[in-house]
Amino acid sequence: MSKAQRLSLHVPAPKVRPGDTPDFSGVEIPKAGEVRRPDVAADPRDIRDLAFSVIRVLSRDGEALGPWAGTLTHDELIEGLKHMLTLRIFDARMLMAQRQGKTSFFMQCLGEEAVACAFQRALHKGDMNFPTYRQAGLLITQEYPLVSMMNQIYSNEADPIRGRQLPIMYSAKDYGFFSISGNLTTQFSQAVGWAMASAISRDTKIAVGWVGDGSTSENDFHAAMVFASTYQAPVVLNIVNNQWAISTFQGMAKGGSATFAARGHGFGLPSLRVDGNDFLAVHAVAKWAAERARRNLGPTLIEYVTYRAGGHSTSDDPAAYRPKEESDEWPLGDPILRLKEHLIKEGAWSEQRHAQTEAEIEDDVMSAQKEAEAIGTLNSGNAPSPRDMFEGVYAEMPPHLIKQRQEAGY
Amino acid sequence: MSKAQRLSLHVPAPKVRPGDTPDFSGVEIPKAGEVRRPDVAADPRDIRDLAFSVIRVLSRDGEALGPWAGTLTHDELIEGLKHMLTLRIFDARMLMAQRQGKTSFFMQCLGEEAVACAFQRALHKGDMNFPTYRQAGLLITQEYPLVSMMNQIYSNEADPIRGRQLPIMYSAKDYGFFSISGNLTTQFSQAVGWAMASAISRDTKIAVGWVGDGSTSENDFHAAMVFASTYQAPVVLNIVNNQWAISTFQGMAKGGSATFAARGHGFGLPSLRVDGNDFLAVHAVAKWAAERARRNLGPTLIEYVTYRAGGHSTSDDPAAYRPKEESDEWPLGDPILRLKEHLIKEGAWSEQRHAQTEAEIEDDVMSAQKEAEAIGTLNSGNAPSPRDMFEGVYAEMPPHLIKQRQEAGY
Amino acid sequence: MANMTMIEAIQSAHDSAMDRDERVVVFGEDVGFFGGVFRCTAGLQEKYGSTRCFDAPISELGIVGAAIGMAAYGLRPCIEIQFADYVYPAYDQIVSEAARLRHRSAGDFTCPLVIRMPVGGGIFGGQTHSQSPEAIFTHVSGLKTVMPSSPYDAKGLLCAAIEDPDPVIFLEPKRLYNGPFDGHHEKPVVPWRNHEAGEVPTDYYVEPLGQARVRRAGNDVTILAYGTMVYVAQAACDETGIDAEVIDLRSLLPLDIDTITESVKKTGRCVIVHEATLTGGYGGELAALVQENCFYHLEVPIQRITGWDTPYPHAQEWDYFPGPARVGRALQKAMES
Amino acid sequence: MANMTMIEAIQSAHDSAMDRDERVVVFGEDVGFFGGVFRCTAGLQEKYGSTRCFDAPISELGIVGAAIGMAAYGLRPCIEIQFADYVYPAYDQIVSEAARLRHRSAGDFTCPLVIRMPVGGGIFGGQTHSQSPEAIFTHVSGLKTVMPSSPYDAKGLLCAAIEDPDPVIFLEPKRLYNGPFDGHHEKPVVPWRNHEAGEVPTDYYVEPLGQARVRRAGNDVTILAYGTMVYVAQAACDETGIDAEVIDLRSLLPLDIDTITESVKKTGRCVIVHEATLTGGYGGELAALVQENCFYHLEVPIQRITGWDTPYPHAQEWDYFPGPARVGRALQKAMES
Ligand SMILES: Cc1ncc(C[n+]2csc(CCOP(=O)(O)OP(=O)(O)O)c2C)c(N)n1
Ligand SMILES: Cc1ncc(C[n+]2csc(CCOP(=O)(O)OP(=O)(O)O)c2C)c(N)n1
Ligand SMILES: [Mg+2]
Ligand SMILES: [Mg+2]
Repeated sequence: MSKAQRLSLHVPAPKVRPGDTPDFSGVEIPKAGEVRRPDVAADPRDIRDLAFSVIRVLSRDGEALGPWAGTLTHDELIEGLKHMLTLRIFDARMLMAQRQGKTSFFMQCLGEEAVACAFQRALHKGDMNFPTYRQAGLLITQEYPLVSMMNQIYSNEADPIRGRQLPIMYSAKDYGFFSISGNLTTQFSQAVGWAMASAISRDTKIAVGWVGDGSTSENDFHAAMVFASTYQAPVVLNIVNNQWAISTFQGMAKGGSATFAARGHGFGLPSLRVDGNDFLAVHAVAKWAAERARRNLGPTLIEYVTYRAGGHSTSDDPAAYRPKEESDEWPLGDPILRLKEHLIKEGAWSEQRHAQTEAEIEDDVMSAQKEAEAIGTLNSGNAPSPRDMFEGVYAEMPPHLIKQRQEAGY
Repeated sequence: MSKAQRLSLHVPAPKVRPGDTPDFSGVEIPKAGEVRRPDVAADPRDIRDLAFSVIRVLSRDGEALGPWAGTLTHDELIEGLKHMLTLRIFDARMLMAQRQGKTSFFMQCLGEEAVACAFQRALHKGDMNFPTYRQAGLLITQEYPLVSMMNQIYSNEADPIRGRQLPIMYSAKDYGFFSISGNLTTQFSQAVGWAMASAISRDTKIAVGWVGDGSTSENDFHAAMVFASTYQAPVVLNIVNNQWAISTFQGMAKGGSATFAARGHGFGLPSLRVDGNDFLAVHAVAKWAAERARRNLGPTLIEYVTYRAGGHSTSDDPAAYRPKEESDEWPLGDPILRLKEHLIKEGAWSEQRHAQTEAEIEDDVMSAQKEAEAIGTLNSGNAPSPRDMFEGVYAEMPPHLIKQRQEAGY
Repeated sequence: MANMTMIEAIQSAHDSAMDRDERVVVFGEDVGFFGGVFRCTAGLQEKYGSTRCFDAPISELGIVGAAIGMAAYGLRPCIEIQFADYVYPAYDQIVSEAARLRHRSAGDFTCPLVIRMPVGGGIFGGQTHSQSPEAIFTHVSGLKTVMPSSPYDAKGLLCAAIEDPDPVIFLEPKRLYNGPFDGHHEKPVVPWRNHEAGEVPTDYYVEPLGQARVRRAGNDVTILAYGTMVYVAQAACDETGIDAEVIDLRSLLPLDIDTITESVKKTGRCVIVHEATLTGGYGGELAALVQENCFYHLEVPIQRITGWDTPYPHAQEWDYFPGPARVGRALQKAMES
Repeated sequence: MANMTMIEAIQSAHDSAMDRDERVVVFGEDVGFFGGVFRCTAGLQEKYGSTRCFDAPISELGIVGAAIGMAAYGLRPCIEIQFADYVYPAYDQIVSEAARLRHRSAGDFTCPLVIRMPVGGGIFGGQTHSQSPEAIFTHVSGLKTVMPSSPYDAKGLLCAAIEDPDPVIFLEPKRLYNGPFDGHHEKPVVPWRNHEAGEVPTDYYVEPLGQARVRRAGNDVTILAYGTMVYVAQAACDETGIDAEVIDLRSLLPLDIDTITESVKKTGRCVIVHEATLTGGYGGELAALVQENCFYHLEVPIQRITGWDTPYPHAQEWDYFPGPARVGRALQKAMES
């Protein structure tokens, strides 16, 4: 036996930390339009390359290029732009409201707006999303009332879920939006189950699972992949890789794999990787995967490459763990700016219309906020009754809970 | 929107069931010696093909062929043959003992002997296996006393683990054999943690995780892959694909993936697939992976293609779910026969020596059994004391447990 | 009516429920073609097809997670965990998801789901085939927890559980699968054939959840038991000659506190028996409730006779199992003071 | 001695333990560079290097599974679960593995492991940042379960837990991280600076596991509490003027039953307070034990004042939280009868 080598532990770390210069030189980005678009019925084994590239449509110059382009009209894109703007303005106002003490907590989608807003456009009425806390765009794209979202955030008397959940943990069945859980990733295997149920029932609806880069390490990520793969469930499994999981960089979850999309290969799933800040590319890929599911061709795994430009939540200050300027250096740019520039380039939009639209949306959001605040904010008094806390634990309240409710005085 | 297609659920099923003719036509088996042997420092990305083939050394004619051949001498192979024979004879006798009511339960390794017996030869003193219930070969290869194994199986007074565990759930730290859990897969992430600890301590020892094909669906399989990949732990992760998980065929766990080895690709792990009934191939692959770990090059995933020739346990009758003849038709043959034929072909062994060796081992096993039975069998009386059940719950018995022990009368 | 073992009764409950309601789907490890390692789902795949009764990968988490998604869709999954000892990997989905879905979505989504699993020892299953983890479910708001002790109740309660609009944990005392067992392991096994509770209607029927069953009327002391312990308790009465009232709880949550209170107020004495480990077991909750509700009627301390606070051993199974002798001693002690 | 918050005391315990014992390693989600979302591991990575204090992937199961492997190897992992609400994915490894390793291998392998996690509400964390799941650990043989209520105890008990040869569940009442809290959320926050238990030795010391601390001596009624509820109980005494003895259990398992018994025998009355849901909570176990040990001394029923049997709500936080008014009413009721 030769002299044994001493081992050492490899602990991944990001290249830069606060004080350092942002460095995205390792992020390989192909040119827009370069990645091929296989047939939706393609054999997963023949499209492994798509997990290692980045599907992009919008070029640096705002042109829509390549085989994934052309899934949306100008009008649709303008609508999408408005939705993203609405989400961003909504987020900014609610962040402020939290700072003003009108609620306890908030989480924004800053920088990631394209992912949910573009994806939702590929879905049909009746399909079901199983979202995380960073997919408010799914609701906004369907024009779910902003005031209902705010009522939930304020936990006021009109909160659709009766003050029971943390802010932004919406539930909206009629909008294909499953009740958000605070526990990471649990919804991923449920999405697969829902899709299986649709298939068992010989229905036509599909399901969509959502998860963050960090959350791919959780048990349910694996369970979802196993079940999706085994039963070939009509589900789209989305990984939003926004580079961070609170203070932890994506390399900690990704480990030795080149990409998150590659996780799908061990399960024989078609696995795509897409520019998450490119509204057109996200939509094109979503449409491809949704069609696969609808045609009973099975599940698809998609990684959206994006960047969490804000803090993880209002409890977080990213300056403690990453360079302040990192967000500005993010090589895939800002999804709203990119779509705006594209539409202007196409002659379908202008700086002026943009400014005007922004102002209109500001007004809409503000008036929704006024409406919600007129009902109440957290601690302002007009909260759901304590009685509500006892309701709905079961369909019918069992005797021990009635007793407790009475003891509580309600 | 075009007329929507009705979905349907895909439920995998084996090609044949009891009464049908066994059909292994789908099992692709390359010729012995055909698969390349990359350098142990190879980039995992460059050896993905190895997860989709089967590394084989022993040809149909008993020749050792190709780049993976030659890791063991004739003497070592003869020793290995003896170990496999010992395991098989041990299993047969203990199976009988269970039928005779001398214990409650038994699980055999029939048909899979090469996997653990050959693998163990690649390990060093101090390395740690985290086995399942079907790796008794790891102990037998180290000549762990058969009588100790039997004492455990009989739960008698000399049982090293004091009657606390089901038969065959051995624990033998000095033999690098971690305490077997009845809960599937839990040991897989522990193996990674043990390996990480070795690396943290700048030690030279490596760990080995073991899991069955069915168990790859469990949470801990994923956790182990994530942690091994992220921290590049010095661990070998073994999947013993014996085609069955109780009554469930391997396709249920494998889903849309071509192989179990391919699971490693999503984590950037070098992933090998090997003929599990080929003693030489198993050893060669084990050596390759162990060296990788020892040289701090990180983890390896290995799938052993084998066949569970017996029932899952003494509680199982495979005739209820698979053709009786399936085992005989298994295209990779019997590991003992194959090694025996190879050695004979090489002029290092003979039918006569084989018969004589078999007889000797029968004697050894029998006398061990007599010795163990002289101490006691389950329910024969000489069992560990009920007092033992209260010991070792904690290092020091807390007051409430002392009280209970006294109440129990001990 | 037919003579059934508890296994057959459970199979029959599945069959009746699947027959009347297309939304009922059944899956789990080895549950499909093979019909389950205990055969509780035998024949269902053949009868209802492989998309209504099927095998699952070995992932308890995935099984429960998928079932929650199916329940949210509108199906009525009734799933099997092969042994209760293997439910822990799925605990997160049960506690954080199934139990809370209705509440946290204010009824927007619901989770009509049954999770069946064999519990308890007495079969030389060692520490990983013998556990009784009811207490980790009864602590969770939003779950119901049920444990039948006879073929008749097993079918009626299982049908009720499948009908229930909320998640139900359905615990099956595996030692009772083939016959009542009173702890006298040295005696030959008694089959259900000879027991009146082995008479089971072949048609669909429900036993409402939340109601205890007085298994033996008595005046001296109240025994609260469930599962296998019901028979152990009855044996202890017979052997000590103490006229105890044996209450089979059947439903641990919701709990039939009225039946319990009434009995303890009558007897003034209470012995609680379960197979699970003592500390933090459901017996603690029962003792707390009994003293809260019957304090001024209690003559002697409430006793708990349970499994010891150790893993369930293999060789020492009968030293661990709370048998009729131990229960009998507790009854005597209750009567002495 | 230094003035410390509970966060600083926990950080200091890590620091002292890592300093004296090379085998101590610390990891968990956001625990390394950032020092934990509550900052309990701040500075450790810088001081001890990234192989002794590091971030982990978001897999509670993997964190515990890996830690068990490390403990079996011979290290002394002390790991963080970011919130107790997220421990469920790891429950299998804790129950089936950590808790049983010594027993099932007859000491061949052991598991000296500390699993830290913040528990409890009062911070508007909603149902997934407020839970108190102690009862799912106290039911498991082989685990010890500890909950400090002050910086001084936090450091001493954490050092003892790290030294302990067996797995310890270390529950940190997050509402106490920055100051004692008596449930009067309308009043300004009191910092630890002004509290004597905020005086913490900077050197290594241990508080032995298994010993309660009498926080307030009294004669009328015994209050059993732990974590945040210790301060709520004290406030209730002050506000009602009832001379209760407040026992801070500190260690739930092993439990200091002698201190409890002695007190209840003296007062004849007992009120149990915890934040976890009522049914199946640790209060049930305590009530059962108190009546077993003090039956003939009890004047009135033991009461349990706890969180309601519902998920922990967001808007109704203060209706849910068992505050001093509720505890006070229970004390009055105890004295009235
Ligand atoms: C089971 C579980 N573990 C830990 C947490 C705490 N936590 C909340 S968000 C988060 C990071 C998630 O990162 P990622 O999945 O990348 O999503 P992102 O926030 O970036 O959208 C963590 C660790 C949790 N909510 N649930
Ligand atoms: C967590 C858990 N779930 C279920 C079981 C029951 N069980 C025991 S062995 C087994 C099949 C395992 O199959 P595989 O992993 O292929 O291993 P093999 O028996 O073929 O060696 C099952 C389902 C268990 N022991 N633990
Ligand atoms: Mg992220
Ligand atoms: Mg197998």
